[in-house]
Amino acid sequence: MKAVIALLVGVGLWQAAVLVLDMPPFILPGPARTAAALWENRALLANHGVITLTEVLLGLTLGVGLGGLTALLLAAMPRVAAVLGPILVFSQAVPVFALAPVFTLWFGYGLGSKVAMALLIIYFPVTSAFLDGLRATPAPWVDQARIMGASPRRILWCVRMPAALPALLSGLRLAAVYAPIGAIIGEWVGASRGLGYLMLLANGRAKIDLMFAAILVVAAMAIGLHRAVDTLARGMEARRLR
Amino acid sequence: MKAVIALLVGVGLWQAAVLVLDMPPFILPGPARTAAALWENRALLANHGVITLTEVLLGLTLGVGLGGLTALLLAAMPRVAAVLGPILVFSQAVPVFALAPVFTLWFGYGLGSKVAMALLIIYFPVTSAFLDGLRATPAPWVDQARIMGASPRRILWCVRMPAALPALLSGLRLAAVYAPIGAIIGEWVGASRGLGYLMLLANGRAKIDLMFAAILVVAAMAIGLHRAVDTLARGMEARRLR
Amino acid sequence: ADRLTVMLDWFVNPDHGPLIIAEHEGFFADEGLEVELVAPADPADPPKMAAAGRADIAVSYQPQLHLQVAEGLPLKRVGTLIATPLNCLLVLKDGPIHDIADLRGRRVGFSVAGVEEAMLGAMLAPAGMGMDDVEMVNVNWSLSPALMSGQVDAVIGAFRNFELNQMKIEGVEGRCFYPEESGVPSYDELIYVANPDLVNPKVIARFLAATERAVQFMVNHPEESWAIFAAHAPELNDALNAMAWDDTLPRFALRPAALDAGRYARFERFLSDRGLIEGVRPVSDLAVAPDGGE
Amino acid sequence: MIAPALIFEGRVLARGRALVGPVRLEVPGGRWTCLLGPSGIGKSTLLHAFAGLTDGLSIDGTVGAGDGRPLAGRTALMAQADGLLPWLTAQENVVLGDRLRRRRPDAERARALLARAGLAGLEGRKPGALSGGQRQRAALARTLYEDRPVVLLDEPFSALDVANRARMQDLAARALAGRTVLHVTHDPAEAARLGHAIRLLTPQGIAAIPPPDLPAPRAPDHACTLELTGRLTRQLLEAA
Amino acid sequence: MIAPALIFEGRVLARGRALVGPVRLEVPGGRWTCLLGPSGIGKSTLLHAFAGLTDGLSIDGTVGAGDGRPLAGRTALMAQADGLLPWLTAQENVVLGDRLRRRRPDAERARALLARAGLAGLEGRKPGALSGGQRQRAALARTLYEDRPVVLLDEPFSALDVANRARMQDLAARALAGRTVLHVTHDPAEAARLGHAIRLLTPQGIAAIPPPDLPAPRAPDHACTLELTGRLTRQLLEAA
Ligand SMILES: Nc1ncnc2c1ncn2[C@@H]1O[C@H](COP(=O)(O)OP(=O)(O)OP(=O)(O)O)[C@@H](O)[C@H]1O
Ligand SMILES: Nc1ncnc2c1ncn2[C@@H]1O[C@H](COP(=O)(O)OP(=O)(O)OP(=O)(O)O)[C@@H](O)[C@H]1O
Ligand SMILES: [Mg+2]
Ligand SMILES: [Mg+2]
Repeated sequence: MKAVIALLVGVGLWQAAVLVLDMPPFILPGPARTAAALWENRALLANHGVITLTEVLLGLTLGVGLGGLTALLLAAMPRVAAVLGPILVFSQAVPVFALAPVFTLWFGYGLGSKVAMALLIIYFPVTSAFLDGLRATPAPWVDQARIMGASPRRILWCVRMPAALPALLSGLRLAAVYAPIGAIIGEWVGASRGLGYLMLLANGRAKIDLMFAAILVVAAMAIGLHRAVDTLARGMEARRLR
Repeated sequence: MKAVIALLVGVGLWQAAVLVLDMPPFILPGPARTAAALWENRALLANHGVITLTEVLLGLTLGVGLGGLTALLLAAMPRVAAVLGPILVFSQAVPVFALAPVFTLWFGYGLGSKVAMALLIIYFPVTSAFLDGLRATPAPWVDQARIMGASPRRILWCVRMPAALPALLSGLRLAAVYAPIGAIIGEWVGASRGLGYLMLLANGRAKIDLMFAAILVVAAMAIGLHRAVDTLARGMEARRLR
Repeated sequence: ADRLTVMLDWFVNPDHGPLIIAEHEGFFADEGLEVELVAPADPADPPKMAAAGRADIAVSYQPQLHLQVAEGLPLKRVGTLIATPLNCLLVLKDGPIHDIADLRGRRVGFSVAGVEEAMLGAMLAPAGMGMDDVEMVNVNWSLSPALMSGQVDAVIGAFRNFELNQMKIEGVEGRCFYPEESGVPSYDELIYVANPDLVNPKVIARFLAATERAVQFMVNHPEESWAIFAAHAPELNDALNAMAWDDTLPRFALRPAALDAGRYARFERFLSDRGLIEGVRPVSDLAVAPDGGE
Repeated sequence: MIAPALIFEGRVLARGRALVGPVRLEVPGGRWTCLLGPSGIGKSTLLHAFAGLTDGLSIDGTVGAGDGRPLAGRTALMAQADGLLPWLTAQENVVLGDRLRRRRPDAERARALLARAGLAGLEGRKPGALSGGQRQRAALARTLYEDRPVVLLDEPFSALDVANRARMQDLAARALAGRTVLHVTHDPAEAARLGHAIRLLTPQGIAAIPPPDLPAPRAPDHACTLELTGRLTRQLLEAA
Repeated sequence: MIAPALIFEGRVLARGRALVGPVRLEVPGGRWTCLLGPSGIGKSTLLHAFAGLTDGLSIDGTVGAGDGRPLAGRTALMAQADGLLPWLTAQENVVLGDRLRRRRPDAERARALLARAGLAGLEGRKPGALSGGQRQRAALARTLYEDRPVVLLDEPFSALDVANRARMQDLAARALAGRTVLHVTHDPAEAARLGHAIRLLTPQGIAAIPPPDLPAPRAPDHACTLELTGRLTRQLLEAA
């Protein structure tokens, strides 16, 4: 129900933007045109969509896994964190196109470099949010654990990690939204398949309605993933304390 | 001190990557070459850097302001949030280059479209993290406020907002990292000045060392901003409860 | 068979017709080649990949080659794909620009590739103008939209075989000022480049022989070759590509292996005069004609 | 200000399981009622029901004021945990209600209340820099500052030493005279000192224990108080 | 298991301000020592000093075991707030120490302790679904489960009704016999029942109050216990 309203409102805003701002169709096609393109190219979009979805899921899994692991490592070793932190930030500040050749040289033209690119984008919000959560564990819990004779590592594992779960889930929500765009950007690194490829191709070839149709598919992916993660997160948070 | 170690480790990793992976200088120039390019082009980089920095600071301010406001609005109106949430997610899933013409048509080629682009990128992590924090306010505080006769809006303002401050700061850390890349992307959308433009130009002219020098400047900006926000955040968090 | 990785300058489009046809008609196989085509999203990447040995051959642009060689990339032109310029200065047919002189005080959009300022400067010179007389705006991803929506008055860097047709499809007709008719020395738009130390010239010669057969096939059978290309991937079969195909056909190098040394020397000199590169390099540093003789 | 009676009748359920009841609890208006009972019997839950905090709970029965008007806006609650906002100073916590209601806080009154709670000089401290008993007293000051006709106190003196406890009892008794107070406590002596009415909640239901006919607060060492303390203690020991 | 004496001598400072002292507190080894004193005098701070929780504090003096060996690893602390992890069940909270130390938890013993704390059947509940007193008893069970020679108890029975309080006192006294217990309480009767030694912390310093020569736990209604309760109450009233 809410989803339907959201859809209607979204389409309404879009149509309004086209009308009010007087956008020519080669810059921003209206919903009707895009829907038509979506329908006409459904087979094409499905084909490329499946490839992108694979990359998204792979990137998300790896990104969340690696990001979570990194946050744990950095939380376990605050000194290392002080050194690695800026390097992590650096990795996020480097524009993708500069890294693209490095990645291709390294991982080749296959799935590898695309997933690596998606991973790079997902990785940081997860790491950052989770690390913030790990650092904010209420002191009395950590103190009690220390008195009980726990090693810092055990405290991290048994106390700080579960305490930081909401923060991790917060990072996960961001990751779910960034994963598709990560895969799209990954596909710009030497791909000839996937929605990112289709978008650039359509963009360069005056098929703006096809491009927006592809964008719709990607956005649907992002919304779906976000909703799935959100439902999961709410469920976990609800069950966590009762 | 730690910063120096971080710098040394970073440069070491970079040099190692160049050596071990046998990266040719036209794909990944080594630190020495890049440093030389940095020095030779210092005036150029400073000129363009100032422009980018302006955009970054403007985008960051506006993005954090608008993001914070949005989170407050969404927290105040959970029904609206259910409708606007997916639209927000959508806005993040649309690749930049698709929006570029829309933005330039709307905002022109001046500062406007660049700040808008940076804003769009910063906006979401701030909104998402802050909203998560607002939603996670411990129930007893909200209950107590309700018994005291507070309107939902007052509860939001006096209880939930300060309670969510750490979450907002967590989002702010992300925003600080994304702001420079946001401005760079804004410059790709249409600019003839700024580090983003310089990167494109250097890339087009095969001056890879100049490109990496520009990247270094952007990364330094990101690291500086992140550090500033982090210091601010730690200060606020430390002072908050004592 | 010898494996050969060819990195295109951009996603597959009619400019790459000979490669698709050669693959489909088995001309590569006849030469004992197994060719893999790879598409990047950034046209600046393929020459780097070729220089680094990640790709055997890259499709690139002659103007860029001069810059890259000047910057020390171990690259040489080994063949020609499209033997005329494609780049043009594009304006609206019904717009205010009838003559290059009309550009005074106007906005010119470009997508950074590196040489557009030099070209535009050369094109403005006969009209007695310099770069200071126009305002340059980098519009990156949206050359024709920026022009069509009136945000800029002209764009440089548009391809005559694409953007013109694209605008026609959108119902906004455009007009080209051709650089080679306006003071810029003629050049090869698309060339094959390779790292001469890494690729066996004999293999390259066989590769060029296959593409030469493909170009001949296309010239002889334009309709059939378009059908083959359109069937290569479903997303390629559209009106724009069909129109572009016809416009591109006469521009493919009929002798891909042949080298016009003077053309490279002239362009090197041109870029040097325009201050984009320092000094001039002998043509032998820029281009080779692979020896196909056994 | 009319201090209404409070009435609860029925059960409080959490996911189908009864946390309280079925019981019928009447709290006389304008008087101080002490509620005793074994740990876990549902005293806090009853207080929450009166305060309208029924998130996740469902009430099978009626809860409300004797005058039939809603209790919302007439009630102050001092919960079992202090519930001070950790980023506000003691002073700011005390006047929080006014800030929440967009009234101008009466800083003078807040300071005076904190001083009477023995926290003079600590107004500027945040809860994290206060001892457990100091926090409890700050929470009491906040509850008194609210100045409501119905006051719900959940073990408000449990973290205090003998002297402070007696002082806070006196402070609360005086400040809340004429209001409807429902006071949950585990200390029979406290109930014997303060209660105009005393209720004992046990698995068997609610028993009313008549207090001595002395004005409250009674002297802790008065024979009647001691006798009632003993009686309550015995009944509590039997109940558990 | 040797239960060492505890010694604190000096001051505890927070940002230059003294929270405690200068005092000298000796806690005899293997015995139960009750520590009383007005709210905010520094009892919890002393306990924290023995437990090694001095983040943000500095100790100007000495704190440690009488045998000179470090206290770390020999101490259990039941803090003033229950400190249960909200995402673990009561049972899991009780065995938390073993999980943290990578030992196999003794589920049977944990269950038995919870049952003796009156929480049989509630082992699977998370703290959020327990009453205040139930949480306190779970925290007590956790502290007893730790089985340490030095046990620091900070108002461990403050949220309990008379019957449960007596029961928990007995449980703790039996379980901790022969250990060094430092027990902070506000209840003079409790100190009179349980203490082998009683210390009164006041602004004037530490006073030792000799308990009656009866084995602890003493009967609550024994004349000696009552007399000591009265004496402690008076001294506490004077101290404040
Ligand atoms: N972080 C802190 N910064 C400054 N002062 C503090 C801090 N923590 C506690 N105090 C002060 O130290 C003193 C001792 O606190 P402590 O908690 O030890 O008291 P206590 O004797 O346990 O009191 P109670 O019986 O109320 O629990 C108190 O006056 C308190 O205000
Ligand atoms: N969210 C919940 N879900 C299920 N049971 C709950 C929940 N909250 C409380 N209970 C149970 O409800 C009962 C009543 O709890 P309540 O807090 O009202 O007890 P109480 O009388 O105040 O006890 P105490 O004196 O220990 O504070 C307890 O047995 C408790 O275990
Ligand atoms: Mg209770
Ligand atoms: Mg204390």
